[in-house]
Amino acid sequence: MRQSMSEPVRIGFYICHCGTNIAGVVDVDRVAKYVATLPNVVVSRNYKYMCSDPGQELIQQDIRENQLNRIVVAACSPLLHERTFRNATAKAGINPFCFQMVNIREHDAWVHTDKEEATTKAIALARAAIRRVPHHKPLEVKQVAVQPGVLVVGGGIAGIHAALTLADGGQKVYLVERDLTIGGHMARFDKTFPTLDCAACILTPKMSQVRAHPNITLWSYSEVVKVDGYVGNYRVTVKRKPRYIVEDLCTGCQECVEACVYRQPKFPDEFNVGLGLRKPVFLPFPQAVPAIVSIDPGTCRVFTHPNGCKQPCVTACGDRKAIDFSQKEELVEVTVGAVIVSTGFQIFDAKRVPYYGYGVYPNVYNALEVERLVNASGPTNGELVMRNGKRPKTVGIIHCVGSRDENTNRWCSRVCCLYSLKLAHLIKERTEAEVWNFYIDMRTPGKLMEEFYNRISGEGVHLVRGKVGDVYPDPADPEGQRLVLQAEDTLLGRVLKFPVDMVVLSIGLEPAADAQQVRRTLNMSCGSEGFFLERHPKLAPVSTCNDGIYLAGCCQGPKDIPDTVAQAGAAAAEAYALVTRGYVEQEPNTAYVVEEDCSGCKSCVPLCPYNAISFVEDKKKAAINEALCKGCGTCVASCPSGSIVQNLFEDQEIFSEIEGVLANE
Amino acid sequence: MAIVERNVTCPVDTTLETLLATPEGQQIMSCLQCGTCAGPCPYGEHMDYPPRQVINMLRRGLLDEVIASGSLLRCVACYACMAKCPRGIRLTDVLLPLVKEQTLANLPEMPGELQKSLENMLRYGNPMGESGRKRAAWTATAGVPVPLIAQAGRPVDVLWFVECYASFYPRGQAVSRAAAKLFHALGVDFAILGNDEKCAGECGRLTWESGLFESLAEYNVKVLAKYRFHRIVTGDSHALNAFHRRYPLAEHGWQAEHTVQLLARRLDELKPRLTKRLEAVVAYHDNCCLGRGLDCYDEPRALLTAIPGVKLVEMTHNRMNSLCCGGGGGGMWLDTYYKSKDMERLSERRVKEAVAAGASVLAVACPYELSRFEDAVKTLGHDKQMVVRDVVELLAESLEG
Amino acid sequence: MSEKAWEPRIVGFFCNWCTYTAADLAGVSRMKYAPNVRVIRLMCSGRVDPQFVLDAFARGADGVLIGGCHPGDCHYAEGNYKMLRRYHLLRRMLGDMGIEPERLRLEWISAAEGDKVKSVINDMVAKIKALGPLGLPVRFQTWDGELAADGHAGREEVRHG
Amino acid sequence: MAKPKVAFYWCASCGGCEEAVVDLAEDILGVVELVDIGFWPCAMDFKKADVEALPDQGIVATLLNGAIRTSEQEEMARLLRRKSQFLIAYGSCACTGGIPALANQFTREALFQFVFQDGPTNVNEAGTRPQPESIDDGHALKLPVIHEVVRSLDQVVDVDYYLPGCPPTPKLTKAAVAALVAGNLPPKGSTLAPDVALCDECPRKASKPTDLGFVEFKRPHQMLIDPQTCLLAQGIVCMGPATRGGCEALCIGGNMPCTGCFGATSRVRDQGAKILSSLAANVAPREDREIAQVLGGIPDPVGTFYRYGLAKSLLRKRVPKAE
Repeated sequence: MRQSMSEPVRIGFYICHCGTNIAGVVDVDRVAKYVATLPNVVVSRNYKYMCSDPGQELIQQDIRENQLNRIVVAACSPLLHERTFRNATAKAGINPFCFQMVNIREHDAWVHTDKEEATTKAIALARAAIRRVPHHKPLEVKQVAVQPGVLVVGGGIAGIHAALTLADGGQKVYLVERDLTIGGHMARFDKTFPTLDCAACILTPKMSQVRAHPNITLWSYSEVVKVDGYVGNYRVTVKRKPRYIVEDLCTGCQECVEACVYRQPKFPDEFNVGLGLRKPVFLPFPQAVPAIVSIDPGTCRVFTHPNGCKQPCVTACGDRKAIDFSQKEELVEVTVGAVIVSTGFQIFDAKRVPYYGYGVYPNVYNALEVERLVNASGPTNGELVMRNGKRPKTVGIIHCVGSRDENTNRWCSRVCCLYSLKLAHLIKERTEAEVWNFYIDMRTPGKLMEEFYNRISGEGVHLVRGKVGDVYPDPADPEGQRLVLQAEDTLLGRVLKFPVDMVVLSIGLEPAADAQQVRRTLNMSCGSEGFFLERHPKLAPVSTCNDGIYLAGCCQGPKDIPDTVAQAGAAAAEAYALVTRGYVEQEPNTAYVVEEDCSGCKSCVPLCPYNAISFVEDKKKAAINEALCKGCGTCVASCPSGSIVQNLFEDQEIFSEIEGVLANE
Repeated sequence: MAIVERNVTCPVDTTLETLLATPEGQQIMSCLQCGTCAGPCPYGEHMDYPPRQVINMLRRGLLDEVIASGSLLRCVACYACMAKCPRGIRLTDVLLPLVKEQTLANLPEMPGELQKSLENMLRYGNPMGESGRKRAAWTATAGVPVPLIAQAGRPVDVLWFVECYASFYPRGQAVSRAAAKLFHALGVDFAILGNDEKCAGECGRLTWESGLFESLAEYNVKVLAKYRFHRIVTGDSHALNAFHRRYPLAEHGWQAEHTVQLLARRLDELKPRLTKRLEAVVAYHDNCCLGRGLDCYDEPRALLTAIPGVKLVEMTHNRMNSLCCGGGGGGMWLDTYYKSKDMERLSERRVKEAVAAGASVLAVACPYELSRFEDAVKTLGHDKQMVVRDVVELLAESLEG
Repeated sequence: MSEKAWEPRIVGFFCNWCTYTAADLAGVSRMKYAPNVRVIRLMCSGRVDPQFVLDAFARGADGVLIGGCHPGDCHYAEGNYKMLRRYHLLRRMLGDMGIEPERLRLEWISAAEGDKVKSVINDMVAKIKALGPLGLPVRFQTWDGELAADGHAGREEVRHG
Repeated sequence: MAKPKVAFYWCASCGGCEEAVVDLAEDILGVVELVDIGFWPCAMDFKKADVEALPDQGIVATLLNGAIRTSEQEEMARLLRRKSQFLIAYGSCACTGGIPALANQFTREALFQFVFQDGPTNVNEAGTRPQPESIDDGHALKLPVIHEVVRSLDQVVDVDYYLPGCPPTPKLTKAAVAALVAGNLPPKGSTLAPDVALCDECPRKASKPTDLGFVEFKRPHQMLIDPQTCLLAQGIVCMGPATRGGCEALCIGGNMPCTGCFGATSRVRDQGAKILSSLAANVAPREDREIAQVLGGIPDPVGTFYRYGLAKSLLRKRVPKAE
């Protein structure tokens, strides 16, 4: 056996009760007594909370008093506490990698009910670890340098706040935004609950700061297409899509817009969710950042018309020469130490609930459209008029559209009840209409939110507990404009018909359309609903399973603006801590080729996704660059002559585990 | 949005007492009392206890009040509540029929029409009380041969389950003749059970009389198992619904589909032969069992638009939001009862929508609807401007020669 | 060992990033599933050496369950594909050796799919129960009964693979 | 002083290993000078009784070739073990079961059925099978019992050294004898061949690419094999990467792939599993259907990967179908 340690193996075994979490199902005493009978075991104990200070001290004391050189702890998942116990063993003077953890909580006590079976399983898993640890060898943690600079993907309020926080701390930030302007969904809102302050008033100054900040490089209308490398050293490729305007030369004067051959705006305006019109050359909205125009090749005559266009825009631009119809997509590369993902959400498509008539009846709107309609900078200058030009006298707001429903999205989007109340207030304020809110449960947790609910309900908004089941044109309305909302008022237990002029659908939030693509590019995980998965919901809420990649905002799950900003700050702090520390510790689970054993067959070389394995010509053997190896072990499993070894996962260690879980003792 | 789970898994002897212990019952416990079920219920406003409340009363052990109220006699088993339920609760499949069965059992006197049809089904195997020996009589005037499977002496591709209305009721027979003509035109290898067939029992199982259903289903399964065929095809959406939900199809390796599904699968062959122009504005009525029950919306529309001269229009309530004709769940035999309670006939509500949509033809794909809608068209005085036709009839009419 | 009815023994090789985490999630969610699987944690399903699978069978496993990230989602880019390819040939070889291929199962279970851990394990346990025990150690013992019992002293030193 | 005694014996084998000893040619004279041959039934007239008459450990070394598949072979193996100081498993069959162990893919009954009845050249209407004991013309006759399982030598008796190969090369044999005579032996249980895979000494090593990505596997009869290029690079399954060197790449020299007769290195528990892992991992496609198609080019994985090693493989023998 290679490098076998000469001293005899002395194992200490500890099984944790975890209160009653484990001890309630697993007979911890029996496990400890059994383990005590196994070879090499010197100490075998059970204790209430192994992860507590006294628990850790227990181990340390045993190490000192009984000359233990291997420690096995049976408790929760190693993904939770392996580090805790490694540190504890290291403090008592033995190498932290002479430790092995047995997962009898998540993988046993919590998932089984039969005590006998759970105890048998715990014994088998413990035995595997006891057989494994004699093969453990002392290993060293490696430090890898972290590059400065942070990439922030997504320029909504989350990305803006994270970028500014980092930049103010002196970090170089690259902010990538897929749209023409930063600002995200918040830029489209009118007022924000619960304080009813104007969204633009609080957001646009921050957008301007981004533009002006010397530490921030903003790449708008761009997408991250590739991320290579690892924590501290991410090589990022960003695709800059052509907007046919030279960014540095455009002054945002909009004289080209004025000069366009289309005298009047003609095309649906994306920023106003199709409720307004724009020209082919346009500024998304007055406070857009960057404050430069863009040309839409889908509508501009230069691209769409066989005979082209006289291009009066170019003339109007004159010497500034900012218009470039030949602009091509461009790739830029940058290396950063950390990445913050703040790619946001998309709204639920109300057409997926066909019986609410969205897209069928013109007087049915989704909530984002109404945000624009009540917004002073919106397509109607804040005048709430419907597509038929009329002011509604009665409005029905349906909560939970597409939410809490197995047919669509199962989750509660958290913000809809509150924004529905806000819209009810704004609609009443602007039109004095009667407003009916139909809700299932009124969910208004959080600071000042219940007060907000009280305030709005006191303003005379009708709150009906019951979800609308049918929307159809009122047969009594000769113009066919009015709609009937049929719903059970569940507090009355009666099905009622509510004729209204306008219907507002409070749609939920869902993962952005490109979430899966972003997830793959950054090697993250998703929950089953498609939002990015945090490493731990409580203990690592902005981290991901991929070190150095952090989450902020609604890409991680629906949340309101205060929570989004708080989370963005947390993500910025995590990234800042990583980048300023300057190094990361790497788990020593890398593989190495045993040179005298290797035949140089080269089978392993193409298997490494990180090109860590090379064939050394002068020796005619393979070699692994440990700095590049990430420790997956694929080459080890594939080496036909068994000449590659993975630290922490040596063949012998795993064979011992197999033996242990299957032994009949 | 579709009712994906079709097969009902709780045991056949499930009662209101044992329901909560079944998988379907566990879903009932997850009801969030949103009331989405009551909104689209066609008679919801006439119920003292709409579906949401039935659920809560069940959970609180107060169902006796619901049963005594008679609310569930107004349920027409249209799946409108179940299709929209955000928790996927099997209201129409499981809960409501059990409550309705108890409601009927506790009535001092059963509504006469319903009583009669029940007896007929038990005695004659059809609700009209016709002699079982006349079941295949319509084939004599079919114009094309309609083989009996017992006489075929070989496996056939399609076992055509004709069902009661399409066998005995004159308008239904016309639809059967049209279907036979289309099958011949397409060279479908089919046969019928003839006089051996009995009512599939859908209304029983799924709405109010489980014992009767068991005996009819058991009988039919036994008869079907004697023969070899690839698929069961029926024009009766209610029968099809019963097959999918409660007949042991998988056990016997049987498939079941609607006539319009079969025809739509072979539309490429059929289309070139639809040569006669019909010049009609057609509104298609999604019947509950085929639409919400079995998620089949596009096939009948594809067939209709294949007919030259047909312009398809949609009524306000269409597809999964369709309105029931009022015939399901025993409603077929409760018209007098509903009238006595001063409730609008649902068929009339529906015909008004078809007229409003500007239709000259109201197309259907369920044998109950022909009689119900034709009646409503006359009552409302629209018989000059609109007719009711089965999709199959329209196709046969357009068929060359 | 108790006199209880035979219960299958399944060895699980779960990748650290997806399936092992999913099993943790199943635990945190307090899902209940059959206790027959003993999980061995590896960093990647690509680390699963076919020797581990054969060794598990030879030591008495009735089934082996390998869990990795979904295709395209591997934490190490494509370790799971390497396992997928091995799995194809390994299953065929096991079949040729008279071991029902269903005894070896490869499942893609992402970190979010705690419920899939539960359903896969329950399903696999049910299927292996239907197949019955594989019991290679007992077979080896039975086979070696044909050797003469006398003479050779160092019997336990005799190597069987 | 008497010269040390050595013995040669064969069990289930083809005789090739005996030839290999003879292949030492004039060098065998050197061997004979150093040692006395105490038992070599293939070449000289010895009887079992001669061996039984020797004191225990009276033979310095026995080179035993062939697998163990009958009661007679087992009995002889035990006898020679007792009489020898060193028992050396000589050749692939003794080391790992060899070609005879491929019989472990079948039950004994299935083999009997074919060999004595169903085989196309058989005429055996009475269905006669060999009987361990029978009376013929008043004489009691005994035949060895054929075992259900074919075994390597060390699965029956304790083995001191392994000298693999089908057959072992003269060079390795000579080196082993020399070490034996000189008392210069490695630790017990060692294999007397290099512990590095064959590629190390393969003359075609340089022609192997570093980006294998199999899109097709071929068998030698399906193509004209380039005599210079690595066989794996040509899509031919070569066991070289998973097989000990020491054979001087003789098969490769004959333009045929290595079939694995030297067995795995000491670090590997199952040679077949290892080459399977390496080859499969290097298959190019990612989709199930295409992967299956490429791997379909290896129609008989057991026969290919365990040609000499089935007895010592982790699974040992095909699991018979439940009755």
